[in-house]
Amino acid sequence: MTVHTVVGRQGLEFTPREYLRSGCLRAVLFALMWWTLTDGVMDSWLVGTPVILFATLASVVLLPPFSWSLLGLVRFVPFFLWRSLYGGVDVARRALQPRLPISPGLLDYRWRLPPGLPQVFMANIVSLLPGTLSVELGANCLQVHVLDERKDFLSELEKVEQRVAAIFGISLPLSRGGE
Amino acid sequence: MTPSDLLSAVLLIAGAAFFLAGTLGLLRFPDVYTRLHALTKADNVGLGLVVAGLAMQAESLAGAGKLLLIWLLVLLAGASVAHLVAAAARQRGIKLWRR
Amino acid sequence: MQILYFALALFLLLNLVAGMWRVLRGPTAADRMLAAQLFGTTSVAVLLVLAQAMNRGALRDVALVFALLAAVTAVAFVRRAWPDREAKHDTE
Amino acid sequence: METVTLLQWAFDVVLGFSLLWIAWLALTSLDLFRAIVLFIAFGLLMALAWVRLDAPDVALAEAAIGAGLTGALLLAALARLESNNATKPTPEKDHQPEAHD
Repeated sequence: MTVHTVVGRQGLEFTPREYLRSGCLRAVLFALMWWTLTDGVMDSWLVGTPVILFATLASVVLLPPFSWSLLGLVRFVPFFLWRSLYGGVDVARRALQPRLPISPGLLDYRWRLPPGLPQVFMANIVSLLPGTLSVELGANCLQVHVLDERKDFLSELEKVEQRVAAIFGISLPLSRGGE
Repeated sequence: MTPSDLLSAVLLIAGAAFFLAGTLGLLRFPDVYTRLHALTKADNVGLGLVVAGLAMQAESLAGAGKLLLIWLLVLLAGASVAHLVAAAARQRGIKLWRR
Repeated sequence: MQILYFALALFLLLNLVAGMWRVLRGPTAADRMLAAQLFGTTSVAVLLVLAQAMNRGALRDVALVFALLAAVTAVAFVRRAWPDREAKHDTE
Repeated sequence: METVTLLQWAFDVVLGFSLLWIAWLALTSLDLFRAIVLFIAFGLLMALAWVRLDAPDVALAEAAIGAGLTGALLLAALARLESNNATKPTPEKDHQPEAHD
């Protein structure tokens, strides 16, 4: 991954400039959302403008700006769509077969992502990907329930973690080597 | 029937098939965890395909955007709920089904 | 196209009714709640299809509310209404 | 056009009968938790019925209040009820008969 913008941002203070930048970005996002929700009716902006301003304010207070990368996000979308489609096909195939070919199990995946938003994001994504369901979000492990424990899930999870890290502009140790 | 109509019909029918698979999974799978798998994945893909099929027929860009927004919301809610239920089930000591 | 929409809505509704079996059988409280979750997602799909078929844009807003509220009930369930009563349910 | 009316009719019939069925199950259920889940399911189907009756505004209210808010409130009420039952040494059958009358 070559997309990390700034590494190790978490926990650092943000400058007012950065607050302003992410506030503007979020306002645009909320405006877009309002536009879709109201089917682009012109009159609705009388109510919409204050709502967007309030939503932006609330979101900046509740979720301080974090570093992310557009390239990582753009690359993530097709990956996610493809993998989740595959996940649906996989689970449908298992449900439709009379023999019910599943052998569930639990496994612990050691985090390389920093705590906070990246971990929560990954836990949610994992539940939508083929054969995996996040059970417990621990301090240093993610407990994952797998539908078929004979498959190699570690490399799959590592791939997902790489992609998630790319969205948040974080660089991970490339391979875990001998732990 | 125009080609785009045909494609959207195919998407809609494929989506319905995933819904059927999700329901079958919910009925047939042996424990809470495996049922969660079936429910979140199959239903979200099914709804995604239905949304894609309908978005092709949408009159305006905003209409298609709203469909996409609904799908994203269901996706987010589904994933979080799956995680919450799984974590709660684990805490309450519901055992894994093993073959 | 109209025929397809209504056929699809009917199919999804039947799907939903089939999910009732899980509500009735359980065995744990979580299983019943999962069925309610299935109802939520499926009726969102039914509403979106009906919105197109009946040409009522307002139904998409109803679908939006459905999507939100399914999550609300599920969270209320996990946080509040699921004490350790499984012993009772497992023996059903 | 003929098939469309037939399908609409079938949809409405299935919807109506499942509503009655779920309502009956919810009323006669001995397990309170099951009754609540059935109530939520009833609310969702009722909203669909309002939609078929061409009243999306009522459907919106039914979904938000009927299935969503009341469902969550009932779940919270059940939790309170059970924790009361657990702390007080009142007999178990206290809440069983209440369920069906």
